[in-house]
Amino acid sequence: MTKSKLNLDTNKIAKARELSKQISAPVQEYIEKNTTVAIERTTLRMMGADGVDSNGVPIPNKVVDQIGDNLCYGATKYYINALLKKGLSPEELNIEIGNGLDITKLDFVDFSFIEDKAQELVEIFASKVKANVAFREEKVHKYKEKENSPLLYLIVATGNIYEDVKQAQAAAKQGADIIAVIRTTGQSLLDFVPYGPTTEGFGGTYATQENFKIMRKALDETGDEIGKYIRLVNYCSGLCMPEIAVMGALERLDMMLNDSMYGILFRDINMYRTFVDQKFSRMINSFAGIVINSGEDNYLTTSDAVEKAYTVTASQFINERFAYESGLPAKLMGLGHAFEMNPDIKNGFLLEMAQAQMASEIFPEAPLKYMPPTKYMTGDIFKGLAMNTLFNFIAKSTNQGILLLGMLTEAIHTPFMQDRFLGVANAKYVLNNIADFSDDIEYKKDGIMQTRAKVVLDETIEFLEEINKTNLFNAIEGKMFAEVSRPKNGGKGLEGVAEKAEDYYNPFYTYLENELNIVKGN
Amino acid sequence: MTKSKLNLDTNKIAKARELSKQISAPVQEYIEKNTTVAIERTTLRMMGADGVDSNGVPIPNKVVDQIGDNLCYGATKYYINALLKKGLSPEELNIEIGNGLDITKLDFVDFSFIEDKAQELVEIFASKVKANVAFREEKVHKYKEKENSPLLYLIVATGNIYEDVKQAQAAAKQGADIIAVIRTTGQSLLDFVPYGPTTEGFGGTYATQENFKIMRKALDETGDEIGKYIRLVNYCSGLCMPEIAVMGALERLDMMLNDSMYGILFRDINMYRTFVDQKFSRMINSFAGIVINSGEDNYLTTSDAVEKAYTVTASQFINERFAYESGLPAKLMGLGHAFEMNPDIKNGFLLEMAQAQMASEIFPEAPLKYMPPTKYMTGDIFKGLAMNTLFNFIAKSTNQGILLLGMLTEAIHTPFMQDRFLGVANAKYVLNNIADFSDDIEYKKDGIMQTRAKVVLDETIEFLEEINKTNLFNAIEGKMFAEVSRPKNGGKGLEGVAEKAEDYYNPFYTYLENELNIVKGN
Amino acid sequence: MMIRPYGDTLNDGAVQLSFTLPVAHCAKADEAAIIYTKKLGFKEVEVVHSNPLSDEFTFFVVYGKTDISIDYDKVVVEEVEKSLDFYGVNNFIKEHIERKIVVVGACSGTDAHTVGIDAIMNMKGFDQHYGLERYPMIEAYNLGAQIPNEELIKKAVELKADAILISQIVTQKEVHIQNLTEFIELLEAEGLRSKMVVCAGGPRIGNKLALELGYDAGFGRGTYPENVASFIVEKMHERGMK
Amino acid sequence: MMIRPYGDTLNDGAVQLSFTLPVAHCAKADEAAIIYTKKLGFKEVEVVHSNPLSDEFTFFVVYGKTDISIDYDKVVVEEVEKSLDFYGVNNFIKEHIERKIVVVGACSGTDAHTVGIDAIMNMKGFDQHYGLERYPMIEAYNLGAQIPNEELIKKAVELKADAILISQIVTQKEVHIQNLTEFIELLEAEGLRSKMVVCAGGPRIGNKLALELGYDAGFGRGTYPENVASFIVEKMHERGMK
Ligand code: B12
Ligand code: B12
Ligand SMILES: Cc1ncc(COP(=O)(O)O)c(C=O)c1O
Ligand SMILES: Cc1ncc(COP(=O)(O)O)c(C=O)c1O
Repeated sequence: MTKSKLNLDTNKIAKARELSKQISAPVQEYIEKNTTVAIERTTLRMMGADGVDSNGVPIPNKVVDQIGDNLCYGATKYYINALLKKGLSPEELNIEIGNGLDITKLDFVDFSFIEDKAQELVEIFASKVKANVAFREEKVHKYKEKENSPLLYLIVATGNIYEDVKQAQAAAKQGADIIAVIRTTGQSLLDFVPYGPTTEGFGGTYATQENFKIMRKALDETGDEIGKYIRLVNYCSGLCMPEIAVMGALERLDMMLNDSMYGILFRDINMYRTFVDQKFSRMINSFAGIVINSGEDNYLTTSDAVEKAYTVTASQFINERFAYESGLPAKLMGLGHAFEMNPDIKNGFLLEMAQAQMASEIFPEAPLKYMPPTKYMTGDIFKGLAMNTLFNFIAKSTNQGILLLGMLTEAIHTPFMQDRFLGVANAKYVLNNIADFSDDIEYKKDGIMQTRAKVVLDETIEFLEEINKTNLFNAIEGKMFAEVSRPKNGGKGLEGVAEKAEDYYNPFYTYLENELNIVKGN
Repeated sequence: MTKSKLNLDTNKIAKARELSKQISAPVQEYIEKNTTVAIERTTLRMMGADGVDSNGVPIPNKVVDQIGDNLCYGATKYYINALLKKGLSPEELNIEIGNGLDITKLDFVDFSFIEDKAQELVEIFASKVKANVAFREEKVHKYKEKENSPLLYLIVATGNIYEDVKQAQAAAKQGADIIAVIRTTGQSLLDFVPYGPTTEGFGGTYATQENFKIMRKALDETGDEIGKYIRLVNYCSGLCMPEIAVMGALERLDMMLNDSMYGILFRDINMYRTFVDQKFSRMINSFAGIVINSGEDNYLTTSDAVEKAYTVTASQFINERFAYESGLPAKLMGLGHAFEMNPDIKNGFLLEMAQAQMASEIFPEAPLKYMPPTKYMTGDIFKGLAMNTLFNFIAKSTNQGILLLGMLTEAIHTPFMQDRFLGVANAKYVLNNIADFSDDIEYKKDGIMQTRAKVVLDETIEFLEEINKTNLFNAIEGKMFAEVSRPKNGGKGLEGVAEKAEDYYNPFYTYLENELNIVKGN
Repeated sequence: MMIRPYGDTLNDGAVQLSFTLPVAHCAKADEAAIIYTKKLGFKEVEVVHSNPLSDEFTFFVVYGKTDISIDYDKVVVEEVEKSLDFYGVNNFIKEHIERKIVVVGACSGTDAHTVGIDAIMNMKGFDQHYGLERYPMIEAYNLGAQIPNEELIKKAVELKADAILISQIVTQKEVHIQNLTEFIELLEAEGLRSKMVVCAGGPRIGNKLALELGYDAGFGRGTYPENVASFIVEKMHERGMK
Repeated sequence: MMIRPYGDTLNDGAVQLSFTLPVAHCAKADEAAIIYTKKLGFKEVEVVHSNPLSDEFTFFVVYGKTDISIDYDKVVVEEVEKSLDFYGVNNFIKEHIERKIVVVGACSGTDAHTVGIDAIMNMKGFDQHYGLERYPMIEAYNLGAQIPNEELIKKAVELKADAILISQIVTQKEVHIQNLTEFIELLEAEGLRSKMVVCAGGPRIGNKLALELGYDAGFGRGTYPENVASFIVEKMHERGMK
């Protein structure tokens, strides 16, 4: 980071952080007391539960269904008990379960055997993930100098994983550093993760472990060919946050869309469910060295970007806090924001620049994820290209970390191959042409940009204070975010939450808490 | 002008101005001693000589041909003598000349009659031009607030004046402030001005007085319709500099391409001829309140814009000096420069911005004419649009006066109507979106931009010193400009220069010298 | 009047195209792009730019001219008339229908884009044009997004809707056509089609398409609430719905 | 192999177009743009953007899909082979022609664009590729721009040229075709055609066009000096010019 351009009051920043901490406290308390079907399915996957039965129901879902009301004890002991009792490997056990075995019907072995086996499975899991982390670190280090700064992020979204591969490899060759496979419409509302390679989807491709594997392999190949480590992104939002996170950890994804409140606000998922799920998902991401991407840009697709800029900043603080509580270091926090102001605003560029610079000064270590114009994009692809050009300008000159490339056809269709190319070409031109612009200028004292940042920060603090006063649950219900009200007991997935029993058992959760030095009840 | 961003040494700027003055001195000396066929034809036109004979030869050319070697006495007295002797109006006399009358064959009336008549004709001419100036001032004042800043300048170039009108009116409605009718290929090499409305040309439309009139009328109409004064531009470069200038003065053009050395360097017109002609053309432009546009951009179409940036700045100083010598005030000096660096240069944007800002700080009152990228434009219209976007960005943030809009199809064809529209739309978006950016930033002390400007200014001074040492004529011959050598007695049009006789008579020239307070032999 | 594209001269037929071909970038690929564009009916074709997108794909920017023209006088546009404004609509209802009308709207199927239907229905409206909720003579129910067709029909019946508004934004792989068709079929199956004015809308929805699919009208980009409101009330009046 | 454009699925035939129609901006104009694009052979046509350019002209951005395809295997490209480099050319001349060859170049007619011909001929060359003047086995004369055809031929005869290079940059209203044709006719009239290798070049000049006009080859955008040099020397050798 270069020295401050905005001259923000550091006490105010500290104040906002303190407020976020207070805001998250009651939520953390709730989280610690509860588990969910998703968390248990995740734990099952960590042990090796996988595959589907003849009706296509995933094994982890079957097991959780079998466990039913006993979920409060955690799924681990049931699965391990079955492994021991049956003397099977996880792969073998999965087949049995698929064929109808109800593992809750088995007698329990002595708990110490379960603990020993758990120990062994935790280690197997941990070593796989650690190997992935090590592999990534080596490649990133090796190919470092070819990376763009910010990293260029492109999406593919054909619905067909094999078409996605073609598009992704082409995108990588064109200069992308990061490929995100957009998920099909509505997957976040599924309370299971589909299985195997998939070739149909609307507006995106199913997130499945097999699809992850296929794309990972393809990008590794292309990466080695062009001498670059190509990062792979998917989404662990929705009803399967931790489950998809663990699939990503196992298949060496590098980034995950993962916001602490996105599902609540934008997918109408129950807030309790989301809060509990998001923590475990972030613990997994943290352990796997996966950069999370938060979804502040979504606020601006429905709210005005000038008026409601403070909701973005406030959400960044809240996301940061929840991330810390999950043991996630700042360097893995791809906090989001977006260039979404009406292009007709006089001095809109200055307001956008102030906002982007503010994020960069408040979260200096976070690889900020900067989203391109979408809402004000129209069928006028030429205007759109100009907007993308200024967006790239701001991204570079405010030191963003992750640059989602704007598509000139944003208002028309999911990207064509050529659209993506034009996006990369534009970014590369701008990034290189203005490389050191940021270092070469200063912002005028109390000018438009400094004033704007100050105002937004003040509004943010005011907003956080209000939230803190009513508490976060009430604030969400009270329509304080994104202009929607989400009733506490409304939305999808509340039935999947279970209060933990006294002797709830989840050695994976505990292992991660220890590894990540998460202090409970703070 | 806001305060200096570049922190340029004002002594150096003064030094460069002093050098330019020294450089121009011997040239002025030459200019004062000579007249040209173009100057005499211009004077004839001021008196009313116009029209063509049955072979299409313009009357002013016929008269000058008749005068032949006696040109050193000036054409005025011959034409006025004929008016008096024949008792005809100019219109009637033109017809006679067209029909074969040789006015040099007439006996001379008493010179005092000629002087009286000259007095009368000068006043008729002056009052027409003054009426034009007053008209323009009133309209500009009335419609001021709708103008863009910088003024948006668009070209039309169909070759057919009637098509040009359509395109120009559309362009004005789209938001252009200025319309330039590009001249047909090669007109600068004609030693006469074609007559009447024209419908054929390559890469542009003939500059004729009738075409001026047609376009002026059309733009006035559209202007009144949309509540804006639309400025009209044409070219008085080439072998007819002053002649076209006077046509522009009479038809109320508002700007003229008019460089002191362009014809020499880029059209291989003889240097003596050009220097003599340019002075009178600029006197006329000055009197008519016409903003001149100099052609520094042309250097960069053949030389590298980074390496030879100083030639642009040097030429600006020289053009300024020659303009002052012609009585032209700074506010009419549309000194030129261009955004022509290779788009692949790292930090190219900073170098361009430094150059543009430098021009703006050195010539604070001049309405600088900023030319868009042309040389590095390719068939990749999307890349081209991005380059134009950054170009517009610099134009606004360095306070340029006249913005020639970039065309995304620059490398392909002369503009389509839609290309022009896209150019305006892009400029309007950028100008509004970054409106006060310039005021909101400062340049880092001794940063890339400040250093670059300093270096270019130093190189400029060095270059001017060299020119001054060898003198301008030798410098041009010696290939010091634009990487071409132009021999002193080479190029077109030298035969049209005549040394003035002791009793050379040109009351129009004298009138303008007085009106413009031009001090001779300084 | 026969018309064709205009570059800088009337009827020059100049058009800009860009596309990708599934071939490697080379001189042969450029030639293929020229031949291809000629096959589309262009002449004086110029590949002004081409570059590889990968080893198997090349992108082209092409300019060409064409003699193909159409008769503008024969173009028929089934444009929805934009007759009444906010006040006009309310007065029209008072005068001709003599009761409040009920309008139910949703973004249906798996489509989660609420902004469009909100622009039409919400109180605050869109671009300084009030939404239907603000119309005193309209009872407007905005069901939001991702509403299955069955549910939408159920709700409409429950609320005694006079008109149903359906928004469809995602059109990839023609998903909107499927969904809009299914809706109309369901409605007809239940014998409700003739009892309600049914409109579709979205940035890729045209009136023509909507009519083809069996809707009363379709509304594309840039629609204002009063556009659809006028249509509904006039249609109701025309049909004698009271 | 049959090919057609690719958007995001093989053979989807997706193409972007933009053009202006000489009609006022209105719904009918949009419809006309759709009909027009369909007449060009597109389906699923969408006018994604339109706006007025004046009271009489409207600009459209259109996306469409087409079934039209071409057979890539049948595409023949008369590409000039780019065989030799700077050293190769000089050695080839030494070995096969055994004397220095003379090349005269100009940007002819009223065309004043020197940069292209300079890039090919001048010492310093272009993009780190030496120009012909630097070739030890080539005597290169660059006559500059705006050279009338007669003068060019006269000079070529005077200098005993083995090859003539003509650059044409301005192509508006096909002025380059006129000029290039006139040159070849003059050359033939003087009985010189067969005695010289004659090449044309410029950003809008293709090999195909040049061959049609009676030239030995044409060179487009991105040509390097060695490309034309190799062509000349191989052609001379082929013709047995010594
Ligand atoms: C905002 C937005 C989102 C937001 C939506 C938030 C919300 N609450 O609505 C979020 C981020 C959630 C989102 C998600 C997705 N989106 Co989205 N999104 C957009 C975006 C940027 C703007 C849409 C918008 O708000 N427009 C403004 C409104 C006012 O315009 P409008 O909808 O056209 O409505 C007007 C008219 O059409 C008309 N109208 C509309 N409906 C109706 C109905 C009636 C009856 C009438 C009379 C009129 C009418 O009146 C309105 C006012 O004039 C567009 C791109 C763009 N710039 O258009 C992409 C876009 C629509 N999204 C797209 C996609 C693919 C998705 C996803 C599927 C991506 C993914 N895989 O995750 C998801 C999933 C959503 C789902 N399940 O449907 C694609 C659709 C491609 C296509 N043609 O199929 C687009 C075009 C982006 C792209 N290029 O890929 N998106
Ligand atoms: C620089 C330039 C000028 C300069 C020229 C300076 C000079 N000394 O050459 C100036 C400012 C003087 C100028 C003037 C005009 N120009 Co001009 N100019 C350009 C510009 C910006 C770049 C051309 C260039 O230098 N390219 C770089 C060189 C290296 O590329 P190249 O010429 O293509 O050459 C390469 C190949 O084509 C090939 N090649 C070329 N010739 C030959 C010959 C042989 C034998 C071989 C083997 C190869 C070969 O090899 C070269 C290296 O790879 C273009 C726009 C653009 N970006 O292309 C417009 C452009 C060419 N100009 C144009 C016009 C219309 C004009 C004017 C007529 C405008 C006017 N009315 O005033 C005038 C008049 C000129 C005249 N009488 O011809 C139009 C032409 C439109 C058309 N297709 O007809 C263009 C496209 C701009 C536009 N969109 O309007 N121009
Ligand atoms: C954090 C986050 N998660 C998920 C998504 C989209 O995924 P889905 O449609 O599956 O909810 C987004 C999209 O913008 C997002 O920002
Ligand atoms: C000063 C000046 N005059 C004239 C021209 C062009 O006109 P012509 O081709 O008639 O010389 C230019 C073009 O760039 C110019 O800069």
